[in-house]
Amino acid sequence: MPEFVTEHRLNILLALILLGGPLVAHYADEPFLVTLATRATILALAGVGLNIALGLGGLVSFGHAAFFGLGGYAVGILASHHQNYEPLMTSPFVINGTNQMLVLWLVAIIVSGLAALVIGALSLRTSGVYFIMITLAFAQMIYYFAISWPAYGGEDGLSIYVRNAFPGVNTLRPLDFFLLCYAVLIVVLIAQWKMTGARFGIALQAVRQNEGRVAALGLSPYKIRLAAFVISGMVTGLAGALYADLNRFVSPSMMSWHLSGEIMVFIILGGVARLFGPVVGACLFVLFEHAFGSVTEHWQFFLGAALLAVVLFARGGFIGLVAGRVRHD
Amino acid sequence: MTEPVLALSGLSKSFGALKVTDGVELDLRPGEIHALIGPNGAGKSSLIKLVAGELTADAGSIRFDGREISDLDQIERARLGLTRTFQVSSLIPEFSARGNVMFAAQARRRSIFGFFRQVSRDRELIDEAMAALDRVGLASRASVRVSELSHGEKRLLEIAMALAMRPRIFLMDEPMAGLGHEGSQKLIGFLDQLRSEAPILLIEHDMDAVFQLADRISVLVAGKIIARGNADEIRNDPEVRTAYLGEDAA
Amino acid sequence: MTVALFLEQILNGLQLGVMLFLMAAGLTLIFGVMGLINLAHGSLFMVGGFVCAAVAAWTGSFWIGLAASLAAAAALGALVEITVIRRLYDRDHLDQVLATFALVLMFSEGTRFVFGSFPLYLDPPAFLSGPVTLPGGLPYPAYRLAIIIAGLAVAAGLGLLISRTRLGMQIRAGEADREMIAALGVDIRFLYTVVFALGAALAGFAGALIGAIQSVQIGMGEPVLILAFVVIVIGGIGSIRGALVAALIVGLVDTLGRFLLPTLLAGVMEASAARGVGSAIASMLIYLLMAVVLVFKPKGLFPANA
Amino acid sequence: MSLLQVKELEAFYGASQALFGVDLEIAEGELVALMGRNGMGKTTTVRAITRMLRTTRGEIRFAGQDVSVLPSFRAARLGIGLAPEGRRCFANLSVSENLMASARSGPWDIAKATELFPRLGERMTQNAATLSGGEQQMLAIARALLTNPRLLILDEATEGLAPVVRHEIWAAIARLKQGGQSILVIDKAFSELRAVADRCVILARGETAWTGTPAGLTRDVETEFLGV
Amino acid sequence: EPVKVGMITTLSGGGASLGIDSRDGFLLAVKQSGNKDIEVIVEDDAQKPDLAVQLADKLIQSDKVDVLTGIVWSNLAMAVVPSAVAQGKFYLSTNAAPSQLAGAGCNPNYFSVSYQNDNLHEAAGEYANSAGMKKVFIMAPNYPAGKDSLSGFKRFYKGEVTNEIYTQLGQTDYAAEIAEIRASGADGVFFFLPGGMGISFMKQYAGAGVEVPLIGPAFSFDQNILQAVGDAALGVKNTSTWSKDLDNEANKAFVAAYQAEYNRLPSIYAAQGYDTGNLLLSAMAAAPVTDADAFRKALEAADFKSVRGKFSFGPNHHPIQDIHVREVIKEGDIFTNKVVGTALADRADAYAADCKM
Ligand SMILES: Nc1ncnc2c1ncn2[C@@H]1O[C@H](COP(=O)(O)OP(=O)(O)OP(=O)(O)O)[C@@H](O)[C@H]1O
Ligand SMILES: Nc1ncnc2c1ncn2[C@@H]1O[C@H](COP(=O)(O)OP(=O)(O)OP(=O)(O)O)[C@@H](O)[C@H]1O
Ligand SMILES: [Mg+2]
Ligand SMILES: [Mg+2]
Repeated sequence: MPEFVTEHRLNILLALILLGGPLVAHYADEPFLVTLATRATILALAGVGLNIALGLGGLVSFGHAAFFGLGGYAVGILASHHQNYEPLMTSPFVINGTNQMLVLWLVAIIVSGLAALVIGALSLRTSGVYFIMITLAFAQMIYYFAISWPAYGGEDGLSIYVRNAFPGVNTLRPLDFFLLCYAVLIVVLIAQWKMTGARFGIALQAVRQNEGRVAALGLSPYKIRLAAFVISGMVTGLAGALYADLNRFVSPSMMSWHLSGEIMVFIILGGVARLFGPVVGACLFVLFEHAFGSVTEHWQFFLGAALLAVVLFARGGFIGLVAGRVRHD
Repeated sequence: MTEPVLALSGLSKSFGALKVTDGVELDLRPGEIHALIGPNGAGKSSLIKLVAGELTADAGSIRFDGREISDLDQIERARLGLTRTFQVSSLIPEFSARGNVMFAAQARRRSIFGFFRQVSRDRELIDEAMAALDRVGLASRASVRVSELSHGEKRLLEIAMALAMRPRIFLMDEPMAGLGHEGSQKLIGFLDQLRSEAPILLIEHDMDAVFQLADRISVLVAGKIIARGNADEIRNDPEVRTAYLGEDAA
Repeated sequence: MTVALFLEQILNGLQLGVMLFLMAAGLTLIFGVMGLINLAHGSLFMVGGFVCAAVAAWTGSFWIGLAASLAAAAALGALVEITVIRRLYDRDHLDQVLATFALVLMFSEGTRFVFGSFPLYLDPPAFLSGPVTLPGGLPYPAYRLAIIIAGLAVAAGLGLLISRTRLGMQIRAGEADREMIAALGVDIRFLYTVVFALGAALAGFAGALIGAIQSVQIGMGEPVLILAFVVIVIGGIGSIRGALVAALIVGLVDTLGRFLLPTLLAGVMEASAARGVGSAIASMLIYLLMAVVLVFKPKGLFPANA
Repeated sequence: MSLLQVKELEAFYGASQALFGVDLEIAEGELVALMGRNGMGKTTTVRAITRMLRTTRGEIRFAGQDVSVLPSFRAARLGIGLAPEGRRCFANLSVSENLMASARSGPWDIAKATELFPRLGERMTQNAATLSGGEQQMLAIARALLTNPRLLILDEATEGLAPVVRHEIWAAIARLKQGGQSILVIDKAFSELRAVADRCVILARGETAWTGTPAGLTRDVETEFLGV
Repeated sequence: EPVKVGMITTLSGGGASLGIDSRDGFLLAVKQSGNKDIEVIVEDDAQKPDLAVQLADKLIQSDKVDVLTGIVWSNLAMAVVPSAVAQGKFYLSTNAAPSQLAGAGCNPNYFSVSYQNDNLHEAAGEYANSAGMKKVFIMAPNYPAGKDSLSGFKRFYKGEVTNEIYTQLGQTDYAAEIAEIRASGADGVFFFLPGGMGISFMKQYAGAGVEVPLIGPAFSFDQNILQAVGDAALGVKNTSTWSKDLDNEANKAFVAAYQAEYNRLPSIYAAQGYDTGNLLLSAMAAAPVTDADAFRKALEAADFKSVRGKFSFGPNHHPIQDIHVREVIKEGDIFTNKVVGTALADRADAYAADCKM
């Protein structure tokens, strides 16, 4: 299995590069590059979430920005209540806001997981293009709701004035916050890697390839998919929570269909169903946006051209280009 | 006579005006191969789909082990041990041959929610899969990707997966289709042994195979069973000869 | 609220429906019949609007502009098909989504590069610019009637093309199995180029027609794209009749939702809140409609293979 | 004069070679049986002739023209009609649409085809996806006939058909041959093949291993190449 | 002491024309000054809040700018401004001025050189009074700026509001709303529909043949948009802080110079960008940017020649200025605006009292 070894090594190398870059930037006194890397890391995490549904399960969700946004709003709302010293609710019992990331993350995961459970339970009755569209529909509903719901800023969004706290870490320092996000990403990646080879991952991949066969073997494709969709939504929601803290701001644009599209772009750029696909994709995307944005106002044209080239000529994305075809066993 | 494992009675199904299944009575007893033959479009595949739960009947009962299962869905029926092979091979293309059978073994355990233990190190599943592959003679091809297997090998793999499910009955839709002479002969030999493990409801147009294997044959025409008997009775039934076998059939 | 107003709103809803169908027509053809997800549909719509506006400004004739927009969109469609789309038929939806997403970026910036960042002027031709009086004394914009006629004509034409002509059968056969239809002697590559160009021309046509009563600007295709997808999916992919019915339903639901919800909600909550909430729900309504339809009919209202 | 001439044809699936040198000739009005065990390259040869598979080595001439440089639809328009392995009916079209989509004018029309397969006549408006296996096979053959080909290729002509229908098809094939139709047929039923074929060509491991008349198909040849 | 300015504005996508004008106006001021001590770094936010935040981080952390400016949209401003000023940077707004930043959320380092978002709507309300409208139909998209606009209008309007309608953001078809206008019996319509929404609405309104007069804020009657609306806008009244025909020396010079430089007429965004540039230059002349307190004082003094004529800052760093009523006219081939009156003189804003600084 030489190809597997190559991809495995490549992944480790990529993980090290993503860690090393910001460290170097930090000591070279380029804090912005650290911020940029943090952004890439968080977007990568969102992509990792989608990749579980899309890459392993073949569920092309065009509405993952909804979970990203819900995770973000969970943080934004709790943190703003904490900052304003207004309890979130007072009856039947008092819930105060908080600025503890661990609590916020947990809430974000639960909220986005529940949303994924409801959306998934309904959407998974359809398949193919209908699935793509119904997930988009749900995301659009949430998006329009967020825009016109005045309590938390509507389209203007919601600011978190001070980044939330994590025990033992000074989250205000760019490097510390980066390392925190990086650690979350790596933990999730390891969990995904384990999961892929474990019974759930095998079942999920089998469902993608031949649903009828799985049903004939007495397993419920629906349940397997739903579980994957929920896990996927939770990871993307967690990414949204981190993103809220990175920008110290949440807004409905986190839920727009553009963002759903971009998360998909990460995966395809990097390589569908590749463990590190979304990581590479998000990094490339962020770098591209950064590098061309200041060069020409027509940078989106070149972004489009680059994407097109990848789709047409580099099937399997960046990782596919470097490490060859996927092997399953 | 032993109790039948599977018993259909008064089973009916229509698509619009077309009655594909029309009051079918049929049973399957332990240890037997019951062949279902009939002209194209007679409703044989539909009958298997009704039994497996892919289609739902309009009327009639399906009893399995004495229990009515009409209300169960496809998945629940598969869990009871109704295992089906497909008319066109239906496998998991990116898995290896072994991966497919291991997955069948996993499915038998109804185990989905394992998130950490790596299947590739799961001795239990591996041993079971290798045993099944060995029985159909595919052990040497265990690590080949399914998409690289030949047609005949895929058919055998289908059966290995069914074995790993440890089924109570087999539902087989044209297992010989597309196999050459040698392949068919091998498969006939194998099915012959298999019946002692679980009875087989066999749909086949290959009359050599049917006459060699079947303990009983039911002839389905336009959704109705028109004749039932052993090979000789069917071979010589004039109605079956005109409707299905053709005059000059041997 | 008077009965007359209510009736007028129903008419408006149907009218919006036909307009939606017109926007979706090209997409139905490409997505429903060829099986290709073309996110660049909205961009072709935009190109149609821009070319019509530019040519109409230059020649002084809306009709020449309309013809030019058809031609330009068709030519662009053919070019895109030959260079890009052709490689995507055998790919999964994901690749199609991404490649055409890339095209959207390129078209938007390309159009901005050619036509600048400012919205362009495009008005209906003079004789259609005012209202006409409908039977019953209701004044109604003449141009909207023209759009309704154009939309229904396109619906009928497409329906016939797809279901009654050999060309339609060949296209659908190509969607099922390209290799096989070619092996039976049909030049499916060329056919697909033609069909894609036709779909693009329809998009451009809609862009020009609708651009005259909306704004011809960068990004004008985006809401169109999503609405068009909603319409097609609700109707059932591949069904022209489904698309038309769905468009009418969406048009009615959207118009009546916008119109009635704030009033209805005012019965249960305080007026200013009702206005905001009503409007918020109204904007979610068509997505809600789509979700409900798909939950109960997972393949749309008129599934193609039934 | 020979209608189809295949010489030293080689073919690849990606990097793996499937054909290593196939020779095959069909004269006008001749019925040739292409035989061989599973996986020996019969279908691959057909795919090369119909240009569904690109080949670079070897020669394929049809009606005097070099077919090996043509796209698939041009080869078909020269007069090659195919009923493929696995049927490949257009699932989203009705039976009649399946027949009409690729029909070309000539003696074969829908009426004649339903005469051959009355069952199809009863199912004209049904979606091809819901046909039974055998019905699909009939549709695939009828569809090929309706292109009015000079050479009809039947890959696994009777797979999945009931014995009666199988007899009918063999009878129909015999009638077609009588009417001067050139045919290349692949099937598992050797005895029937032998009865109708003018010549047999046997492939083994991607090469033409034996060519001759049915009478020349001795037991030895059969056991060696066909595993009977 | 060179001053580094980071300009985040929208240069690509649907809203690009606004950002381009803001940028061009600002850069024209810089160019005219000939001041070599100012460096402007322009970045495109593509109208995405998260990208704007990233750009702000870059400009602050990497380019180490002293002053930020340029954001067109309120939601982007809300994403960038609070954290930028919290890091001690100055922010000068060329356009967006949401109420949060004028009231409780005001900040010593934040200056709006444009207006407060509600101002033009308030002026429209006042104009409706003076034009004798008794029953007005009001309409805006359903998002915060839309709600602010209608409450701004109602703050000054004294007559009856027959209908208050919230449309959808990005809506393109207004047949339903137009039918309601026709049925409402109103004698005036106030609408706030920025960008393409306004173009669509006015064209459809003209086609429907409804005669009720329209009023709106300047955004829908901006120089660039008017050309696209065409005849449908003729005669419509709109409220603005600036107009190309405002009679003062600075404005005349600006309009001429802008036309010479860019070969098109300036818009309100260009004018505000130009004023922002000049404000900054005036402060630079008075104090070094490194001395934040002195520099802030210099900004507060607003010692520059505004193209709007009178211009000063209120206690919450928002302008005190006249708000005019304009009418859309046709000058040769070009649609443009003519000032026909002043709706509100020396108007500050409704939130200054909430600002504690
Ligand atoms: N969904 C459907 N709608 C309408 N007719 C259907 C549908 N499914 C099957 N049929 C028809 O029902 C009949 C029985 O089909 P079935 O597949 O059971 O036949 P079969 O006996 O398996 O034939 P074969 O031996 O050719 O495979 C056929 O005529 C088929 O066309
Ligand atoms: N798509 C493919 N990719 C790779 N190899 C293939 C493919 N199709 C066929 N082959 C290989 O090419 C060889 C010839 O196959 P082919 O289908 O031509 O055999 P055949 O003689 O038609 O067999 P059968 O009687 O089973 O239909 C086989 O070894 C097969 O495994
Ligand atoms: Mg069958
Ligand atoms: Mg074959």
